[in-house]
Amino acid sequence: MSVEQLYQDIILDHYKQRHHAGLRDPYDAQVSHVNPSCGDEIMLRVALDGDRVTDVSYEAVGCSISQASTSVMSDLVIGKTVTEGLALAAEFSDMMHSQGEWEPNEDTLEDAVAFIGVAKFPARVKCALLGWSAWKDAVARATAKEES
Amino acid sequence: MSVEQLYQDIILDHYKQRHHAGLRDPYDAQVSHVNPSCGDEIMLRVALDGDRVTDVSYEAVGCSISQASTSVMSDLVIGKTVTEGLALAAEFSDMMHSQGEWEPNEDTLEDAVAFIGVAKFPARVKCALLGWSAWKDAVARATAKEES
Amino acid sequence: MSDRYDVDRVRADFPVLARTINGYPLTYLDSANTSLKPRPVVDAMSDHYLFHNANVARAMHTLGAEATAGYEGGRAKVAAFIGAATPEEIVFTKNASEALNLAANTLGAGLGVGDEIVITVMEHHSNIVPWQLVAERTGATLRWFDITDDFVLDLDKARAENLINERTKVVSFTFVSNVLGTVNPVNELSAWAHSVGARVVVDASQAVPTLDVGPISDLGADLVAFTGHKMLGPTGVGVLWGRADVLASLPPFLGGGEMIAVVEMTGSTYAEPPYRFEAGTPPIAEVVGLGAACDYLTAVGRSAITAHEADITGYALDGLRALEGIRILGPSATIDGLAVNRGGAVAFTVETADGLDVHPHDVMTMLDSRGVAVRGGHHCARPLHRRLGVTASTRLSPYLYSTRAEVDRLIEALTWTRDFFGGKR
Amino acid sequence: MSDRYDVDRVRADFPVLARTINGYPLTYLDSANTSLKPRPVVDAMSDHYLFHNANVARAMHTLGAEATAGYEGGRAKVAAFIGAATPEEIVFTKNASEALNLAANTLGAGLGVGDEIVITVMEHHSNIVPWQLVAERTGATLRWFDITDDFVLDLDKARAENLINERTKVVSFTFVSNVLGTVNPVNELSAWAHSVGARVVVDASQAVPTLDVGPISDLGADLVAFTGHKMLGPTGVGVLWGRADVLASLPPFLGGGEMIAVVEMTGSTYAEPPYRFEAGTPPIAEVVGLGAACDYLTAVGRSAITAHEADITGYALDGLRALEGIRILGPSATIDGLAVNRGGAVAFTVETADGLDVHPHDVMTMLDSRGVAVRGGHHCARPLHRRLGVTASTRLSPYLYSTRAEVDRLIEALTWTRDFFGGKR
Ligand SMILES: Cc1ncc(COP(=O)(O)O)c(C=O)c1O
Ligand SMILES: Cc1ncc(COP(=O)(O)O)c(C=O)c1O
Repeated sequence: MSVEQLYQDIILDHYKQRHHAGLRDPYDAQVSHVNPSCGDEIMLRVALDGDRVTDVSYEAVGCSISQASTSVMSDLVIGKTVTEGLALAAEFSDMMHSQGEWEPNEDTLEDAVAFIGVAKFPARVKCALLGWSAWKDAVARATAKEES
Repeated sequence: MSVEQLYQDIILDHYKQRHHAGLRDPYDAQVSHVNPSCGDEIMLRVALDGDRVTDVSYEAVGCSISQASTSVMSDLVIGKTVTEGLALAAEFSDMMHSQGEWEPNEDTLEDAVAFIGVAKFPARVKCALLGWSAWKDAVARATAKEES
Repeated sequence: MSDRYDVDRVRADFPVLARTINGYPLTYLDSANTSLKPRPVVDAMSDHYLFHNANVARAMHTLGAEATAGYEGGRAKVAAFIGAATPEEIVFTKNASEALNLAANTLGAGLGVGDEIVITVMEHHSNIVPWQLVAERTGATLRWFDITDDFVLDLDKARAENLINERTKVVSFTFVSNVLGTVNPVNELSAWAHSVGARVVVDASQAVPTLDVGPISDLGADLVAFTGHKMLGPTGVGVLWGRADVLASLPPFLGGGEMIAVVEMTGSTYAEPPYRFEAGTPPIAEVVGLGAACDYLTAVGRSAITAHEADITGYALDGLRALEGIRILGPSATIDGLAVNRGGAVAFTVETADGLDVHPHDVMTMLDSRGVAVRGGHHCARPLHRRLGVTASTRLSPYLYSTRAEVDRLIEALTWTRDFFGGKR
Repeated sequence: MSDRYDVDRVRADFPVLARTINGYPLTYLDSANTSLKPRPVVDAMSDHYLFHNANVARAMHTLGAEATAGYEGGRAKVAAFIGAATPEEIVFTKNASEALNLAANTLGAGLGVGDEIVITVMEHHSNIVPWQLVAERTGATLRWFDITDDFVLDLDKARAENLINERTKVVSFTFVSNVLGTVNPVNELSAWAHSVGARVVVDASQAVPTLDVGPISDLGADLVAFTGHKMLGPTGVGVLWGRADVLASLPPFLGGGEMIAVVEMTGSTYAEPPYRFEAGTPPIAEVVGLGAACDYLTAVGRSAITAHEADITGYALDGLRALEGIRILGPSATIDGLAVNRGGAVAFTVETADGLDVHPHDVMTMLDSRGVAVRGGHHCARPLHRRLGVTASTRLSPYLYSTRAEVDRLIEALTWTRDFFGGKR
């Protein structure tokens, strides 16, 4: 497994130009997640309109993988329904835990297929999942708030 | 090293018939010592008349080695001066830490020479020293009391 | 011994069994003190140290990934071995004592005057002293179950005393006694404790090595402690299993690297279980070794080991009962030569024909001179010995590598010891 | 490198150094995370497990005596290694973190509101969190030394702030920083703390592996903690050295077997140090291994190791300083190519020609693809990184088996990494 496969251009591009970065109002839930073993941190906000994700904004420090993954995630889920977003999160997570034995679906995962290489670097899988975990948590809280 | 050398008749005799056992009045100091790893325990009293040991009495639970050693110790030190007793304690301790490489002096140690075999059983050395440690501690306290 | 259990094949994995002690073959009957270690366990650790050693979690390079896989793989093996729901329910400590201190300190954090902690008189010191320290610090009261003359917990007396009541906050007890061999009714006690809202801690140090305790949550306990070195594993590693929701509710215990989420000088937040409870560099190689021990025990067969222990223990009980001057401290009944519903630890006292108590240390030394290794003393259960009216006892404890021939050697050496001390009177 | 230091002979004892990673020879520069283990250390533990394994103290049979001799022999070796007055000044814990928690809990037992504990901003989390937990529990205040722009403790600022004053009860600080490499003035700080009657705890985890710290009491500290796995020893063992009178004055920490004098259900008394602080079955084989590690380091030569580390570290500092985009976090001066008055840990950040910060995890992964093992992250010193204005850093850390050729490989891989991320911009 070469690092060139890991650091695909899509990832480096998102790293250098993170989409939807910065914290924005309005939002329905805000969460802070951290990867204690490496110190990567993210604060993420999600705004919903009913079942639809209207915005995802974040402030984060971390490696290229975690930063790019968060950027790609925000592209993917904004505008989708919560259900669609959670399905994507599950699909992405499955891919990351596949050890690379996976045929990624470009139709659904779009730029996120670039992370297939990360699945072969077990130590970096957590990096790729940080933003997604934060997003899932934020959505759960926003939904809970709405229901209560 | 055979157990017959360890369990010399002198030791077994003292074990079965402990000299000076039981707690008696008057006394100048009383101490409790324990060998935590094996649970042997002793409560010992010492009575002094000036520099002279007039009585040693004790209540103890423990193995043949610790019981016999305490019995022999009481025979040895009662009637001696504190200085003489401490010298005997040092001589006995040296013998016990000799790993058996020692020519015990029967003139000074009397029955205590029987414990030379114990010195070859490192796990049992502590047993043989329990009563002596308690006696040294009690004497130190009694002397301190006298001086204060 | 069951025909199907090939003890010689097992013994071949324990090279120390080929040793002679004072000219006699080693007869190791001190497995409740610590078990011997088979070659595959030792080799797994050597291989780890020599070829895959690195720190875990914080090292992301290749060796770090290998060491992490070894460590977390060990966690998964231990989880599977006791039938835990997930590996995250397994917290690694340095021994059972630390696991019990962890339980006492975290469950005890919120206690105060008026609260009660209940243990039993048959506990190992490691399940007594931590609760005494917590009680002292918090003002809570420590109470305990007594035992009956049949060496089992006196539940009637406890009921009469209203031992477990609305003030009871924690009930902690041993699964199998390391002295009596008694097996306590874990389910019943857990249900009783839970009925008043108390947390339940089980010391399974003497149970996990031979009983198939899983699925561990079926015991009904909240936290379960055990130790690696008694189950073919290395020293330096113990386990605290906890129900996920219980672990999640507990505050941190020791502070340091690895157990944190975010550290600021002005305050810190903590990682999720199990990491919250694993401060500093964990026992990495030890967990690799413990995982290998689980593999080994599983390969030999859990039920075969349980059956073998019942056979050897039963044989020892029958042999001891037939010996004049021996008093067994614990259930001693056998059925068809098998021990029934008891663990393999058999404690006893020795008296000569002329009425002299032979002290356990003397017994141990005499037996050792014939190559027989047993333990003499209070076995870290002094209150229990006091309760039984003795200062100390001698204890034999077999394991999967033990044989009836070894028990014969013990009985023979014991007879000689008794007569040696008796004859000289 | 000194002509007299035969690094190849040393390397032959570390079989993992013959491994290739991704087709490149392993370049292990992560020794501050954990050191590699030489064969004699691993063999000593295997031999112990396979032929002399038993529990200590409480087992008095032949194997028990052998295991006890191994364990207490290891204590004597560690004592000699750091120049302790007696082996009884050595308490074995599971790691440095437990040793520091022991110090914090026992010294902190009597603290209350108004009392102050002083640490530094350059501490490892293991010397921060235990004090935070104690401060929280007791109401004491936690304060800390800042650092200067030269990466050393800011003593002037501390004086101006009256940081150490009559309310100060404990001062705890690291001997050598595991990030900056800075060596703190232990004697001066100890004297300062003692002048107000405070106790002094030193975290020597990063010092003992390479510096000849003995006679340990010359440091002037009351308690000194370090860890086995960073000095060629196994995981699962740490050390707390304490002055005899200080240890004797401390209450127990964890409760359990071995640390007691007399246990009654109604209360217990405790053993003398060091046993008072060693609850449960201790890390027996680990101490045997740590003793073997002390033997190994002594045989290679303490001053030779110190000199070798100064050489390799100096060579790395010179190489890094010459590299565009590298910022060294810590003292970086060299004299005649040798590092001066600093430890071997060298942390740095990497920036591309076009101004992109390359994150340490990415550096680590890139380097690993070339077989170079370093650590990236906050190295369990997040507050220090915050203070330095960075989230994380990359750290190289050599040891007695490291070579200049390995540093060359690191520098080459680092150049490639920087350009890989820069070129793609
Ligand atoms: C300075 C310092 N203190 C404390 C520790 C903690 O040691 P351990 O993880 O063995 O508890 C380390 C370990 O890397 C260290 O470098
Ligand atoms: C029932 C029981 N509890 C606790 C312990 C303590 O285990 P460790 O010494 O490994 O902490 C033991 C060990 O013998 C035991 O038998």
